[in-house]
Amino acid sequence: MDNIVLLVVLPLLAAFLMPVVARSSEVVARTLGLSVLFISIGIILNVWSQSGQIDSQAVSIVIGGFLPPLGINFYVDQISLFFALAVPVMVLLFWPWHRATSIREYSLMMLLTASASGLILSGDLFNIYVFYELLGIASYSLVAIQGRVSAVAASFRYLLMGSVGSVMMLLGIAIIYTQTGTLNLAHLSLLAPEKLNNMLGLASFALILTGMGVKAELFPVNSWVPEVYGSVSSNLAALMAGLLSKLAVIVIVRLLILLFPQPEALQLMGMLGILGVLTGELVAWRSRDFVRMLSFSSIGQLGLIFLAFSIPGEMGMMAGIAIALHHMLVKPALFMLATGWRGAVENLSGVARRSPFVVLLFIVLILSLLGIPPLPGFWAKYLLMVGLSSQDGFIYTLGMIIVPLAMVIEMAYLFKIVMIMYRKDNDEPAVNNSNIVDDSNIVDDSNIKVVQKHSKWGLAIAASVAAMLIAIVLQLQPASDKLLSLANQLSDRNYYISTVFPQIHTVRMQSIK
Amino acid sequence: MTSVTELLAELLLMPFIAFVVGLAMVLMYRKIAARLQRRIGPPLLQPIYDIVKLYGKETQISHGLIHDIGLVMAVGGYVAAEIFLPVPGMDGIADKGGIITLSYVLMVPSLGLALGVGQCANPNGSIGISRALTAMLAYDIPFIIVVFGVATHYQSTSLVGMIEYQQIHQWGIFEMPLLAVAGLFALQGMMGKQPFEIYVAPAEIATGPMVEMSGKYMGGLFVMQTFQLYTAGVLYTSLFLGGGANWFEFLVKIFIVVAIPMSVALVFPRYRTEDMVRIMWKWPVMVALIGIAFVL
Amino acid sequence: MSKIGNIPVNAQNGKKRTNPLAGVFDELVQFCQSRSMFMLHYCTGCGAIELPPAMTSRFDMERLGIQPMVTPRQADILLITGYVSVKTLKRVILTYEQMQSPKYVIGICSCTVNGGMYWQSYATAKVLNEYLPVDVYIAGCMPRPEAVIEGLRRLMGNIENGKGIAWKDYFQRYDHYLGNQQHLFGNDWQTPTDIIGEARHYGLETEQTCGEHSRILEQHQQPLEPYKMRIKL
Amino acid sequence: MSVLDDLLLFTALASVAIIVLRRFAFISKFSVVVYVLATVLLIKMSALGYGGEAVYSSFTVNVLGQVLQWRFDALSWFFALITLVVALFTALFMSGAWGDKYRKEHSKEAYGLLQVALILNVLSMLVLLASGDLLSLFIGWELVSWASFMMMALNPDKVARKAAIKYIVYAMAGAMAILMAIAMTYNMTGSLDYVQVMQGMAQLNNSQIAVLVSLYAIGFGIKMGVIPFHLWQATAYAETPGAGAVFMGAISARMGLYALILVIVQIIGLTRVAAIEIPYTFLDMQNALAWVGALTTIIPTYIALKQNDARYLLAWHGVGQGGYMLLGVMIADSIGTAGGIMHVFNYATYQAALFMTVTAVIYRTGTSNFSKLGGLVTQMPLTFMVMVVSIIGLAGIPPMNGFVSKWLIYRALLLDGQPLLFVAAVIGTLGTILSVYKLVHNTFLGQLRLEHQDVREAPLSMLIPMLGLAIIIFATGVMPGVVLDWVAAAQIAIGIAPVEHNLGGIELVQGGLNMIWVTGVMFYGFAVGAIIFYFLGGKSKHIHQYDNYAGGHFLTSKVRYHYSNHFYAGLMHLIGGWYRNIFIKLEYALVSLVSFMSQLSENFYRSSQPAMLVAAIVMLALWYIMSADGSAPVLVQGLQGGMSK
Repeated sequence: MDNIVLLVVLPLLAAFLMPVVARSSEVVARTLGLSVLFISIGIILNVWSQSGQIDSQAVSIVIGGFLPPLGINFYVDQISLFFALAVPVMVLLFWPWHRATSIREYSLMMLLTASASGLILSGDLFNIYVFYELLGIASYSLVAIQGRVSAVAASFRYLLMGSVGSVMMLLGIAIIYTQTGTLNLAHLSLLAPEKLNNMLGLASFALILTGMGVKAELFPVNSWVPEVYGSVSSNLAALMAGLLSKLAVIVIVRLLILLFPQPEALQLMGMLGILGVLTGELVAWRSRDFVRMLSFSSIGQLGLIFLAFSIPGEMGMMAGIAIALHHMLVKPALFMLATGWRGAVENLSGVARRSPFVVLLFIVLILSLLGIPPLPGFWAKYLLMVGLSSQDGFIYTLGMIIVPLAMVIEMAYLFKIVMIMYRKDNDEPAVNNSNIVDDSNIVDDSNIKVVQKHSKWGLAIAASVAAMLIAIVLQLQPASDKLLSLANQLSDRNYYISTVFPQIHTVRMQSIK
Repeated sequence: MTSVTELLAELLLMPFIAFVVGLAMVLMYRKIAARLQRRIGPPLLQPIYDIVKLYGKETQISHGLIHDIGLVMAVGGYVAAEIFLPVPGMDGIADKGGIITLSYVLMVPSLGLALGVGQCANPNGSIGISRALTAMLAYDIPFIIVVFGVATHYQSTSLVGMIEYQQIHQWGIFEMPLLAVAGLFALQGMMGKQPFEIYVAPAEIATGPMVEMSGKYMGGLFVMQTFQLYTAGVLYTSLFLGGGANWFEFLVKIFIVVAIPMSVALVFPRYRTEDMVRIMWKWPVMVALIGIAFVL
Repeated sequence: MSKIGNIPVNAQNGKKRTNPLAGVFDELVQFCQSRSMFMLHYCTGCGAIELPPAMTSRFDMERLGIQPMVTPRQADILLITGYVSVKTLKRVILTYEQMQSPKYVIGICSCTVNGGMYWQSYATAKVLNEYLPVDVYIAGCMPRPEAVIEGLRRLMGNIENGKGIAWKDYFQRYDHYLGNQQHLFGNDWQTPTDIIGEARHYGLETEQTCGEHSRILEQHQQPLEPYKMRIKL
Repeated sequence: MSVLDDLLLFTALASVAIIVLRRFAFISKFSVVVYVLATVLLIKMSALGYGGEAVYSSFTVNVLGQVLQWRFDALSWFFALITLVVALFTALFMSGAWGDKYRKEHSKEAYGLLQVALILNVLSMLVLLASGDLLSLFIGWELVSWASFMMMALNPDKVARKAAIKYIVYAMAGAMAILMAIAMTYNMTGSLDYVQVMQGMAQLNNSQIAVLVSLYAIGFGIKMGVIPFHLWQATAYAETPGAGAVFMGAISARMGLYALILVIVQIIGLTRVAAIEIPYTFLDMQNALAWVGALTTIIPTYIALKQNDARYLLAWHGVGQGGYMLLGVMIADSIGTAGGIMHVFNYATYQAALFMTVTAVIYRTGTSNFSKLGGLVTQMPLTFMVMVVSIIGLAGIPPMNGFVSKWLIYRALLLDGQPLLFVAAVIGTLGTILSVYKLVHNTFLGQLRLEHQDVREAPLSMLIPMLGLAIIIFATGVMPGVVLDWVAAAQIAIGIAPVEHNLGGIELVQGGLNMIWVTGVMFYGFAVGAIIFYFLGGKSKHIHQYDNYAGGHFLTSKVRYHYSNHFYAGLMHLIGGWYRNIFIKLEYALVSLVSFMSQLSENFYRSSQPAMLVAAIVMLALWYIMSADGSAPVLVQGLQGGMSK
């Protein structure tokens, strides 16, 4: 169980060792990263298989022998374990194999892995901040390292925004610390109802929300998204849109549950979520560039996730997790398909005849993304709608109206693409690429090559995602049970506290008796 | 349930009576026209002469099977409609239909004629039909409002029931004067007489639907006209004038009913199609709606 | 009002009739035909001006069962009211051919009898019954309404007596009329009507129906077989 | 395994088989066999049509605390019967010559996809009809929408593509309205099972019911194409490839009516709906829905009148006829509902037949444009006959079946004392008569064009289903009791008193209808007419179309002596100005609004100082939060307080 720590340590080590090792042997350095990833996966699978109970019971791992709240701990429950597994798996899936990648990129990927794992596992606010910063550094650099002018520009924008974000987050953490004098999440959670249940607490939440929100593509701090996704390789975009944004969301939600009991916090998040859905989908509707469209759609979907998590109670939690997991599956797959379809959507004319299977795959994926029953995306959206309608507040009513509208808009633009793909009359690229790509000053389209072939690897990923979606449909009942238990565990504050401080739990129980 | 003989009598007699009465009405129309124009007018049997002559033609053209069938439908549809119209002593079958059914049965001859004229492949005919259908659209709206009001008032859609009610109580025209006025207006359009006969417009579209009709085809149309006048008279009489307790009363009523629009017709010029629609949708509809407001 | 002798018509009054009604009530039908005449007045010239008074309240033709009709299909009488130019004659012939038998032609005014004051015109057909079987001529320049009505009464009498059979002549001696028409209009003359076909259909064909002129016609004739309603899968 | 299981499983397996085998030549015969067998399976449940107990599927799914279940009651059975019969006729229609030509013109794959789309449509409709709770209803609903979309998208033309996209956007909007409503229903009643929801509805107050009814009505109404959501339907159905249009036009949009009857009539109950007053009007909600129905009969019908393409004309009528059904159902008494439900059957038969005739005309002439047709009656007499029978049905003239259902609706409106609705319905019928005459005249009557002189009758494989439908139209017109049996059973299923009927029609004290008598008298009349015509007059001669009155003009093929352009010119002089495309403008305004909002959002994402913007927003938010408490320096105090600890 304690091996879990290695999930963070090993990649971190690898990240720093790789450039050094590469000086003597490039081959070793290159394999180092991969082997670390495999080891990580092995560790988690091992943990999973060893203790069948981890499946249902959370564990707090104390690091360095100091017990919380003084020491730092890793908190491992179902959802964090799942994400801890998802990190190496997805990094592996989207590993930049296919190019003569520099060792620096590998190194940065390892840094990304380490910080991502740390972020999801940390049971300590300060560690969260540290890993968050690390994650930021890794991702800025990864974006910048893509070599394109546009990527550098996008990276700068990302950096700017990320930095402001981390400052705000730090400010938020500082407020919390001044109020409570601790940074351990469980401890904070104990103190929160009396210490943070005020305006100041709300302010700190707002700060942390906007800070973390940069990664989570939260509404006002997400304008880096289209530029970054549009200029980096699809692999990296898939990784960032699929995994990193969800990590940030889960962390925010965890903090929200544990630290901020006030309903205003939920409403704030919900409102930003609604704005995210609305603006994301609206802009995607206008986009004429495939990847940009996907990026904005991603913003919209993240908005949905925030909105879902802002619904108090189990239903909202279930909806949030469901949408997040679903998006985590579908969006990377879509980005994989985008490798072959970069550039203006008009250029996709007649694609369906050249590669019917890929287009079919695309349709299945977007149908699920839109929430067409019986595909899994529908159940997520159904939970969201039921959750929204079960609440009374203005935000939720607004959400009830905005979410369906956004879905309609999303459907309109996604199926516009499908129709273009099935167009018969015009197999030639309709217009020169440079005329169609949005005339944004940031996207430097001269460097975007219209790759007309998908990588087999990307297709395999997309196909397996589609297969998974269908498998979930066939296994709806177990899947929904699993979702329920995940949601229960994530939303239960007392469970978190009692896992980290078993003694308090018993004390409480006794006092109740 | 009516006995078989009664049934047969109705089936055979009612169209025949309608035809004979209709012939007299045609004659009346022509006589009224002549008198108003200070002429003597046709001899007494002129309508019969015309029809016999038309059926007696040695040659006649057909533009195809539908041309023929259209005429069969036009005459046959009216024959059927006459059977659904109650007359004194013969209302067994009429009870099976009712006013809604009758209104729609009355569309069958129009449809048949329209099909027949269509096959004539003459644009004048097609224009005529397009105008006639437009005219139908124009006068049917006030007419149907009137029908609604009357049916609501009598709580029945059966013409037989309506007549019984009126004979027990009071004539509809006294209970629903506004509806009666509107109905008379619609009747004018329904008869296709003067202010509303743009669809035949002889000098402009060469009598429209009749342009290619010769011999027995034209004869069929003449027969149809007799039925048309008769139907209009009986329908209005049944709705507003209490039908007829006996044949004399009945005939007097229907002749008076038909004579009014005829007299009006001959002092008017002709409305254009859109003007006809406009006037039909304005005045009679308004009057009828006010009438309905009283009934409800 | 001058008396006009009979116009030579060579029709044989075959008893064979297509109409079962006429077969049974021959007299009745003839009587009705005489009492109900729908006229198509082809207003070619000045004579037309005499028709309105004849129809309206002063003389009231409707007393005699005569009323105007609009299309040749409906009409029984073709009134040619005045001189007939070559161009007009083509239309007159087409109109006549489109009328349904029994049909009658009345030439009103001197112009239809012999060209009248247009005798010297190069563009006028002089004698109408060279081209159409005329039943009655009403001479005069112009004949008054009384004369017109008198002419119509003469026609009524003819019909009632079974003598109004000039229309058969057109079918029975079509070649003769066609020859005159071709002489005037040229050999490419053709109407969209199929007189020979009609003559055959109604059993009015004689050896004079077809001849050298109809052979000329056949050489350039557009096919006139009607479209058969057919079920050809 | 119940029969319903068999039916659904069979259809699902058949779908798979057709998907796999779609490129083979025998697929057309195969699909016919499939629909025959499916119909047989359905007929095994025919007890439902005569008041039998609902048939439940043994297959259920537990998900998210819901039990999804499937069942057939009399209403579903009635709709399923129509669906399968129409599908069978469609499959027959496309199995022969039409299919061969389609294969040749497009590809084997395209034809195979058409078959696939058909079976998927049928399957999804059966799933929808079989739904046993609101969630399975929604699943079925979406499946139907997407199956329809697939069918529409098979036409590669630009217009069709646009129409398909428009359709799916509308459909998605409708689906989302339904999803909202279902979510709210769940939260209000605590269940999605029909029976429990029905019980739960009793506890709700009027405003809750009002919200639910409007959402459901919008959702289902979009599918039916009721005003103001009618813009998508006609183009989409008209542009669907031939045989597909037959099926879609006949039944697809009626799924909306099924769901509407199920949810609003059966579950919510019209008495509840009628209890809701709409403020500032004299209407209650039921009346408002009836008015929507009435307007839907009028407006699309008169749009149809202006169409210059047979397919579009029919498709617009399809929208309009939907209005009658809604109107009938919303009258809420037994006669009106019977009329509304029965009209679904009648409509499906004649609409399918009409689309078949138009497809047959396109098959032979290559066009359905009125300006390029005319006079085809001599060439395609049987097709013409079918069209005449069907348009008599569509116009609602006896003795065809369309008359009976319309009669019921009129009768109910009369009994209910609804003069304006009655007039509206009649205006719709009159407009229908006008435009069906335009249809039959401009296609089959008038002058035959030179290029169509060698056109032949539609091939037998297309004629058989057409004639079959024509026979059904006539037979159910003469003996409406056959259908009324099923309708009455469906009425019992939705909790409405069944209509009193016999084989010939309706028994009513205040004037009933007996179609056997009506038809008998009509045919007697025709016989008299025929005797008069054939035995009293002489022989007639059939003449060429150029031998025609033209004021002395000599007609030849060079002169087009035909009237089809601007057909109702006189009427259009008056009402032409009323076609102001208000709904199109409304739709455009909506799109413009979205576009404008989208531009605003894009500007936000493009703003070149994102960080500053972020900072500004956060500061504003903080300021708001601070000042909301009433004491600005709360942050300072808080910080001091924190330090002091």
